[in-house]
This record gives sequence, structure tokens and C-alpha cells, in this order.
Amino acid sequence: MDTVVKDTLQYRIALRNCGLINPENIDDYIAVKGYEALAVTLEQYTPKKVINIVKESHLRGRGGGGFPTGIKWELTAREQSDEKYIICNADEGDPGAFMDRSILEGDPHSVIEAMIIAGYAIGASKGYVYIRAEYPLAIDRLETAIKQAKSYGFLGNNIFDSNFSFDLELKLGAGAFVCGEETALINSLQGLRGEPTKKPPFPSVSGFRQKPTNVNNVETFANIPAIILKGSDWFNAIGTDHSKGTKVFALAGKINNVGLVEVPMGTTLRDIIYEIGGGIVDDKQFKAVQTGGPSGGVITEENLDTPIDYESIRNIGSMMGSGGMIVLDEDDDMVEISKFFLDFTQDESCGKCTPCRIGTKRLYEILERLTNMEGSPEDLDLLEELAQNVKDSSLCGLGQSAPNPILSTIDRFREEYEAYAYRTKRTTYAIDDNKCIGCTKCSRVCPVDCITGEVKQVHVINEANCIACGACYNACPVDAIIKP
Amino acid sequence: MNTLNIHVNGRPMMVKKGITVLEACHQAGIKIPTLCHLNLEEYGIVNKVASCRICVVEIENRATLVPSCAEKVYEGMHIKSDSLRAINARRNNLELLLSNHPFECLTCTKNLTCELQSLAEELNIRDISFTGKKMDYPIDHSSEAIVKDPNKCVMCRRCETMCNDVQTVGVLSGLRRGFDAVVAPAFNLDMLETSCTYCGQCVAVCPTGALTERNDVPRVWKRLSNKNYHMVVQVAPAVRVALGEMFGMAPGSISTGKIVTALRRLGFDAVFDTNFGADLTIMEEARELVHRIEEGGTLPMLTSCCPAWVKFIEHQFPDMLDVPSTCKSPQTMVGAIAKTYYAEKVNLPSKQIKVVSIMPCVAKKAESARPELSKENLHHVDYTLSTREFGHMIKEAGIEFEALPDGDFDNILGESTGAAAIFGTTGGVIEAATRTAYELLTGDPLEHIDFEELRGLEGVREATVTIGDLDLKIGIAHGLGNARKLLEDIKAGKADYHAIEIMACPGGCIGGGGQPYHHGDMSIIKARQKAIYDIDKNTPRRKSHENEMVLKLYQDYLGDPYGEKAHDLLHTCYTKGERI
Amino acid sequence: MAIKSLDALKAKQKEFKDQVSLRNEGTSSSDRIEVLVGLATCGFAVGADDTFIALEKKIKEDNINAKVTPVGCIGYCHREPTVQVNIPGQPPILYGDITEDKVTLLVDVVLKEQKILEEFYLEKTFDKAVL
Amino acid sequence: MTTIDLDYSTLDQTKLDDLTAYIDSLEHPEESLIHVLHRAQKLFGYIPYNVQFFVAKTLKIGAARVNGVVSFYSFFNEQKPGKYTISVCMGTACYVRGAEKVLQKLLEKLEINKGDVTEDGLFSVKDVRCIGACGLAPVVTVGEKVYGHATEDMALDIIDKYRGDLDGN
Repeated sequence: MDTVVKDTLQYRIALRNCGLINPENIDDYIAVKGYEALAVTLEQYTPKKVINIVKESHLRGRGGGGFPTGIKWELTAREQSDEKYIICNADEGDPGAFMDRSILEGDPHSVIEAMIIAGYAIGASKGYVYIRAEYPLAIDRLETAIKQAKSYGFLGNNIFDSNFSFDLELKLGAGAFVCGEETALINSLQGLRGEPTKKPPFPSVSGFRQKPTNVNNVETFANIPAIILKGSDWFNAIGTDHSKGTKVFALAGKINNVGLVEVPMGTTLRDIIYEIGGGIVDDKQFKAVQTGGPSGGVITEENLDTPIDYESIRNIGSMMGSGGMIVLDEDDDMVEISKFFLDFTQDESCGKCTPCRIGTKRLYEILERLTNMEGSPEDLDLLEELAQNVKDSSLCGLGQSAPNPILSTIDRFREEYEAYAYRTKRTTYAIDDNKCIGCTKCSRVCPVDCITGEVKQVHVINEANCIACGACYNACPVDAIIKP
Repeated sequence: MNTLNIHVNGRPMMVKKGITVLEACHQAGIKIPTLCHLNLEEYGIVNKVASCRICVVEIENRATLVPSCAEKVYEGMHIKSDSLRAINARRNNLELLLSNHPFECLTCTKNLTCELQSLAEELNIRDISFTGKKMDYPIDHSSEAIVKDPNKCVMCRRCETMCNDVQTVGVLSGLRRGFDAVVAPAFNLDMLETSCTYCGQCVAVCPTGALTERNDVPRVWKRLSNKNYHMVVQVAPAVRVALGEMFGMAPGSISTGKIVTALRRLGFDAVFDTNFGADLTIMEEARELVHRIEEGGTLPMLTSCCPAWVKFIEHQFPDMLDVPSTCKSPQTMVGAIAKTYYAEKVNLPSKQIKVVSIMPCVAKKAESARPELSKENLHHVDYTLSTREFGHMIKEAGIEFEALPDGDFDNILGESTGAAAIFGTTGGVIEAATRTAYELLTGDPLEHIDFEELRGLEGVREATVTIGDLDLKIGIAHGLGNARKLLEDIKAGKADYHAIEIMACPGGCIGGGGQPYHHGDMSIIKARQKAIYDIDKNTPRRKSHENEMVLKLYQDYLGDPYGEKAHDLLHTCYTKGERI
Repeated sequence: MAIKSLDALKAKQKEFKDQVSLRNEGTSSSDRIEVLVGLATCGFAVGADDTFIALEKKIKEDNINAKVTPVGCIGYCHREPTVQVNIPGQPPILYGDITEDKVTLLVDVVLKEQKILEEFYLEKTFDKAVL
Repeated sequence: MTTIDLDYSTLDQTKLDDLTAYIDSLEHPEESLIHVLHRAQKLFGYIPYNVQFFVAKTLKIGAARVNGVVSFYSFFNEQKPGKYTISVCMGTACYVRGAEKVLQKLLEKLEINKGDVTEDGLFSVKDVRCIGACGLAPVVTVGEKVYGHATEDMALDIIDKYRGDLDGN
């Protein structure tokens, strides 16, 4: 136990207080310099100066888009309007991503503080946190935090005796992934169906109640107080040339240390998976890591050493997304994985535009045909052509990125698609003649008695009866069972 | 700077600031197909949901394709409308729509007038690459007026825009999401169970056969073939200025005489004019107005000719049912008189007479079926056909409409004045009533018959007409959204009008839900309106109370206008409804 | 009690100097032990709330000078419930898998004997921005 | 008057009063439709058609608009859920660790489709988006109770357990 804090790969900015302070006690937050960034901002900085700090920090949207936050603030700030709004997008919806929830549950004040600072910078006096109704604990803690911030005068009129006033309200989502898209989110905030609208006009010009509106995601906001206090130079020193700071990833799937990690931009996936994540469960073979959720793609062994940032991850065929990172091992079927994501997107499509409403459905159906062994080689062409069109012509980000899981896996694992298309994929288990020692263990565990063979003789699986339960695979002491 | 420099397919051009890419391409002589787009800018209605993705084009430096109908041009924009990427996307998206569409073109009401069908032809679709699940919703035949087949819906949302934003009826909304998304009433109720006014504006803008008027043509053919019935037909004022469009005639062509001849050839026994009913309506309505002014009755008085509007107030403002005039509409007045006075004249029992109405309207179908618009269990009107359905009958009969000689309406219920003609346009009913009310109130002959201040196409208009020592304050609204504004003002005590005219459809009956499709071309509405005023100008008598046959009807049969018998036959009542 | 200036805020910060240094480096002017329990959704899912209650009870019963504080998620989902034990004068240590039934063991070994519970010891794999 | 029951006079009056009072307390009632619906679902357990109709009436907006919103968001139930709602997490982490199989087993055993309720009204099964217990993947929840590392066998045990619970009552 000599070194408790070792030279670590992780560096936590957004998660700096998570797990270290009591989220329901504002004093715990104040103790770690909470609201100091706000005090400094209001006492010493002009709105322009705040925007400049954020711009110079080169902080980019952590919700996945990667748009420079300072520029977004500036665009909203320069609009003339009697009212403007700050919205925090806490409608985290990627299956397999939960960093925003963790921040809101562990450090809600950092988001509130950042929203007040943003309000001051762009000239808004009202903010909303749009949060998933499925996050009751986060909602509770935010509500408590807002109350406490009000009682300390951090929300309300004349904050820190400046003339600046700001109020904050929670708005609940109701289970629609598409509401992560900012125009859909704004519609939802107004009590409407969460259908996106065409951009332009951008929310910075016409957003909530048709007023200039700035929407940032939870993790983006959580970076702001640190940037204000420590300065843009400090932030610029972390990360890569075009992506500064850190990124939180939700590490899950076939990995030993499932959890949240925050690493400087530019960390390699190998470090994340093997050093922080502790490698693959049961020491199986790594196959790919899926990033960016339903908008992203897969990254394979050959790119594990690429330093990850917004650009590089796109260059190797995936997306940063909100930071879901699902590790897949040799057992995972990539066509099934794309089917899983397409099932998700076609279900979450708002139904407004043709390519997404019908296109994602047809993409899913083609994948279903393939995995049901009812597809054909022509289906592969159709799949690629349609995927490209859905990407090209959908109205919003959901549709435009929905085909990514297909395009990426078909690029990397075409042979798996072909096995389905040419119907050469085996769906049952088999026994490797060279390895079988005739121990009979497999035939004894088989629930449908489809394995036959004499003791010390090579055993055979009757494929017609095999239900692919995998019992034999687990029972075999010599690895002689071949998986489907 | 009001102009911008852009490039379209490599060619530089100068265009006006504020126009869309679609308009810019159009100016460059390039046609880009559209589907969901609908531009009724002069009514303030633009459907820019950009949802069909048929009109996509490529814009330089833009990662994805862009819907040309909703994208504004900017300085230095490079538009590529003919790139393979754009062309493929359009075809691909259309194929997707078709892969979820019933292939019933041959028997579809919209056969050859369907925008989706034309698009399939235009984009040369011969095979559809995709197969899969199709929508499978029940067809809604519940109402007397509108048939809704959700399986033909392409989610263009035009109907929703009309129903919610323009008409503020709010019956239709997108329901569910993803592939299951559909435009429907709440809880997917049948139309009959909703507060639908049957104004038919959804039908008028639906690009496919998802929303159509109920087809009553077969029933009419059947009755015509049955010689036991005496078939009476009447034609509304707005039909005669629009029907010609279905036969290649210019918008605004007046085809009254041809219509009469066509109806005779189709086998009708008597061809009457709804305009006669319009004059009759004014006789009653002008007196009701004078009565309400002189006796301190409820003011303002609202006109009641438009059945969609009547349904609107019943469901949306059920506590205000004392404001509309109790006068029946012209079509039902003609029906009531045909089955009583006329029946006596031709010595036939009422039940042997069948009345068919040719109307620019979808709601008139539902109006005819209202139980209170009947006498002795016989509906005043038995069948109502839209202008479009009538046009189809003429075509079916092989009649060369353009070549028909002019005919005259049959006597008794055939004569009409210019005041009746203008019932077909917004402002017309109230102008007609004013002409008569003026003479009723002052006893002096009206010199300036044309009340220009009541005309036009603005959504809400108001005017004050001096009649003797009374300043008669008049309000006019067309489109139910505008009507709502007026009603809310009245409710809030903010409006001090004496009389208000409301028509449910934009432009009035000339823009009715049953008229030949104008596909949002405002010049067509304007031409129809001009024709209406031309008819008025060229009619020898221009005040309803000068209609000799109407006067004779009172003398022979009804007694005093607004009297007891007139009340029995020509007035009605309203029923409170729910807003669903 | 509204805080109306940067100075007032800094004065407030100072009140918690010990708490911060104890959690960060394990130094404090007091000798009171602090146990942080991760109480976020992932913790609740495996009974961290029961751990929390049991800890408070056990500490009270055994009359230990220690305080239990609920905190958010530290990110070690695979070893929830996680607790961080801050003993003045020692580096803070993280323990994983501290379900209710491990509470007695934790208190007896770590809090009382001030020994390290190897089996549940979690290596802290991150550094953080100190503002 | 309609083929489906929109009569809300049969509903619990105190709950309706609560909902009305909530709506009256809102600064922007129409804009807050989603919050009103959350409240309604909390009060009634789900949002049947007549409650939707009541909300439309009280907010003075079209019922179609309300229904359009309710049917858009998956959080809102239009059908009465079972006494126990078994939720299978379909976050990616759970999926790759076999959540789909667990879900199928549950549906197969209970002989229902996703989102439906068993005939006896006891169970409904649904898939939910990531609940954030990825470390325990695959995860099944019944009410507040979380079952981690779920297997097909465990799914069957869960059903038995809750059936048993009921027998005990």
C-alpha cells in the first residue's frame, strides 16, 4: 500500500467532485470552491470576457456534436432580444451512457453554477434543465440543489449584488431519445411532440418561445466552473490539438471494470480498455469497441492505439457521441449488434421525415431478413445504398446518424454480413474432430440429447436438433466445441 | 442589398433575398419535385415541415442534403440540384413512401389527381426496391362528408397545418411515433365522433387519397336511373366559376349555362339555382338583422350559411349559440321549398322528390344529413355532390363540357339576383344582406350597390356602412382561425359589430373544400372571385328583395318574410357540442 | 443567509478546510474519521443505502468518532457499493463491494484496527482537477 | 357518445381535483402539458383516454394535441399496467450481456407481447432504456427492486416469486 494515488491515466474535470462531496449539501460544494467561478465572473468579468475565456479554452460540446461552446455562446449573445434562455440538455438517451446522470447525482451544483454563468454571458435570465423522467434521483438532487442555491442567493435577483438575475427550473422529458436533438428538445419543453425542426433557424436565433436559446449538455456545463477558475491556458494544456480537456466515457460491455472514466482527449482506446478497464471479461478475445451509441460505430484492434478525439474517432469510422463505450468480444455477432441499434433508432424515430420513419424501418427489416437466414446478397447492396441515403437526407441528427452502426460494421466485418447473405453462417454448435477426446461430458449436459458418440471416440452434434444453448461449450474440457 | 449572388448547377445568377432554394431553382428553369410543401403565402399558410425529403438538393460545403423548399438562399450559395446524390435520394425517398403505400391507384378517388402518383411518374419509378411492413389502419367511413384512409397518408402534415393552424379546429394531430406515426383525431376516433367541421380544407390539400370527400356519385346515378323519382338539382354560386377548370377552361371562366345543360343531359327533371335560395336567405336574414337591431336582440348577428362554421361554433363556443342567425342555408332552403311549394306546383308527394345539390363544399354533405334540416322525416336535401364529383359525372357521361350550349334554370326556383351570386365569396353574404337591410331600414332606394369596403381577401375585415342615422358595423372573417379571433373578441366584449359574416374556407366558397384542386395557386382563387363579382355586375337585378320569383313565393305560399310559415320552413336551431 | 460577495464566499470556504484536506489528502486538525458512501443510482441498485444505514448504526453502537456522508458515484460500477474511508493522518482509501454484510468487517478492521482490508481495496485510478 | 369511453365523471374526484389544482398553479399551463401528464400518471398509475380528455378540457386545448403528446413519449402509459411491471434494461451493456434472451424468456413464460399485461392483470413486461446499472448487466427491475446479472432461469424465478407474493397475501 505504498502508493494510493499513483500516476494515473484518468484526469477528472467534469467528474471532479463526483463521489467526493455530498451532493445534497451545498456547503460541501462551496468547500471545494463551488460558486467561486460565479462570484469571480459577476464581480470581475464582463459577459464578453466570459465568452472569451470559454472560447479560448476551446471547450467543445460534450453531448457528441463537438461544436465549440464559446462560439455557441457568442452566437446567442449577439442576438438582440428582450428574453433569452439557457437550457441544459440532460436528456441522456444513448443506451449505455450514464455520465450525465452521474454528474447530476453526484455534483448538481456544478451544472447550476455553469448555467448561471452562461446566462450572464449571453444575457439570459432564465434557464431550464431538461431532464429524463427516468432519472428520479437526479431530479431529486437537482431540486434540492436549486433550492439551496436560491437560499444562498446564487439564483434569484441581484446575484452577488450584481444587477444580474437568473432563475432555474426543471423540465421533465418523457422518454424520447430524439429529444436529445436540440430543436426536438425545445418543442418538448413547450409541451409539444418532440419532433425536430429544420435548422436554420438555429436555437441561438429562434429557440424556446422563439427567443434566442443556448443549449448545452450536462458534461459541457460541468467543465465551465473549472475553466473559469483555472483559466483557458490550463484547459488548453490538456488534450490534443483540436480537442481540449477531457471526456467522460461510460465503459461497459465485456469488460472487467465497468464504470465511468474521464480521460484527457488523446488517450488511446487501448489504455482505456486494458489499463483502466482491466481488459476483457474471462480473458476472451477483444473484437471491437462500439462508441457513440446508436449514432456511432465500431473500432477494431487495428485502431486501438489511435489517440481519441472528435476528429480522430471520426476518421477511424465512429463517433464520439455522448461517450458510451461498449466493449465487444469474440462471441458478439456484429450483424446482431447493428440490428440492436437499428431496432432502437427505428423505435425512437419521431416519424416526421421519410428516410428516418420508413428508411430505418426498412434497414431493420433487411437486417432481420439476414439474421433469419432469409436474406440474399442483393440485400447487402440494398442495405448500403439505403443506409447512405438515410444518412444523407434525414431531417435531424438522429436519422442522419442512424445508419452509422451498419455502415461501420459492414465496413469492418463484411464477412459476417456475407455469411448471413449467402446463408453460410452456422447457427448451431459443432465439434472439432481434432480436439475431441470423447470424454462424453458434452453429451451428458446436452438438454436435447443431440450429441452422440462412444466413450473415447469423437462425438458428433446432430445439427437438426441443436438449440444452440451452449451447454456443451461450457462443459467441454478441451475446447473442442466450435461456436456458431 | 435586396439581391444575392448564387450559383445554381454552376451557373451564376442574381436572386431576390429571402427566397427559397426551390424558388431560385425554379427561376433558373429547373424543376424540383416536391410533396409535403404547400405554399398559401397570401393566406399566411406555408407548410414548411420539410418532412418528405423529396425536394432535397446538394449545397456546397454542407454534409447532408438540404430540403430546397425550406432552405433560404444566402450570398455565395452553390446549389447543385442535379447531382447524382440528390437525384438518388429523391428516388430513394419516394420508393420508401411507395413501399408503405397501398397500390390501389386504379380505384382510388385520387387516381390521376394524386400528387404521389404524379411524382412516381415524374421520377420514373417502375420497381420498388423495398418491401416490408405496411401501415394497416382501418378506413374511417364514419362521417357523411370525409373518408380517411390512413394507409395512404405520407405524413406531409398539410392537413394538420390546415386543421390546427389555419382553421384552429384541432381535430387532427400526429399520433404515436416512428413507423407507427399517423395523423388522426384524438385516440384515433372516427371523424364522426370528433368536433370536425367537415370544412374539407384537409381534403383540399391532401396530396394523396388519404383524405377525400365521400363519393356520392354512385348513389346519385342510382336515383337518376330510377324513374319513380322526380330528380331536382341545384347549383351553388361558387360552382359556376370553378367547374370549367376541370375541363381545361381558364380559372374564373363562368359556365352557368353549360352547367344547366349538362345537368339536363344527365337526366335531372328540374334544374334549380341555389342562388334563388341565397336571395331567399337574404329576405329572412336581413329582416332578422333589422329585427334584432330594432328590438334589442342579440348582437352581433352572425351569418349561418356555412355549415362548417355552424359546426365550429357548436363545438368550440357552445355558450354562444344565440349569435348566429337562425336562417337555414341557401341549399337547404331550396330543398325545403322544392319539397313543399314546388311539390305542390308539380303536384307530386314530397317523398317522390329527390333533391341533389352541387356544392363547392364538403361540409354541405354533412349539413344535408342533419336531422333538424328535414320536414316530416324527409331531409330537405338528399344528396350533395362536390364540384369535383359533378365534374367527374360529366366526364363519365362523356359530355364535352366545353362545347355545351348554354341553358337556363327552370322556373320557380331558378331566378336570382346579383346579390345571390356574391354568396360564393368572402364578404358576399354580408354585402347582399346590407343591400337589402339598407332599403328595409331607410325605405330609400340604395344608389351605390357596390360595397367595396366589404370586399377583398384579407382574413379579418371590418367596415362601417352608414344607413340613415345608423352606423352599421360589419365584421368579416374567412377561415375558421380568423372566425375564432372574432368570436373571442365578441366573448370578451371587445367587438361591437352589428353583423358578422363568417365563411370557413379561405376565400369563402370559391376556395371551398369541394372545389377543383387549386394546389395553393392564389391566382386561381382571385380569378374565381373576380368572376363572381362579374356575374353580380352583369345581372339586371342586384338586390335580393327584387327577386320576383322570391317575392311570388312569399305572396303565394310563405306569407310575410320572417313570419310564421317562413320560420317553420326556413329557420333552424343549433345544438351544443363537445370539443374533441 | 445569502452570500453576496466573493469575500463572503471565501470565508465560508474556510470553514470546511479540514473536510477538504481530509477527503483529498487525509489530513485534518480533528481526529474524526469520515466514511463516504457512494449513493447514486448504480449504488442504490446493489443496496448501498442499506450499507449506509448499517454503517451509521454500527458506528453509533461501537461509539466510534466517525461520520458517514452520502456522496455521488465515483465511477466504479463494477465494485458497487463503494465507500471511501478517510482516517486523519492516513491517505484516503477506497473500498468496493461493501454490501451491508461487510459493514461490520469494515468497521472492525478499517475503522477500529486501522488496518487495510486487502480483499476489498480498490486502486484509485484517477487524478482530479483541484480548483 | 363515442365508441370509447371519455367520461371522466367516473374517475376519483379527489385525484381530478388535485390535477385541476396543479394545472391552476402553473404559470404556463399549456406549455407545461408534459408536466401535467406526469402528474396525471402519478395520480392514476397510467393515463387512460378519459384522463387525457379531462386534461384537454382543463387546459382548453384539443384532445388530439394531448393524445399526440401522450402517444409520442414512451414514458406515458395509455393502458393500465400489470400489478408488477417487470422491466428489462436494454442498454447496450445489458444487451451484449444477454438481456434480449431474458426478455424473450419472460414474454414466453407469461405468454404476452412486450408492453402488454397478463390476463390476470399481474404482470406487464417492458424493455427500458439504460437504467445505469451497467455494472450489473443484464439488469431486470420489478418496481424498485433491482435484479443484477439476470439469466433466463432467474427470469422464471422472478415470476414465481411475485406470483408467490400474491398467494401469500
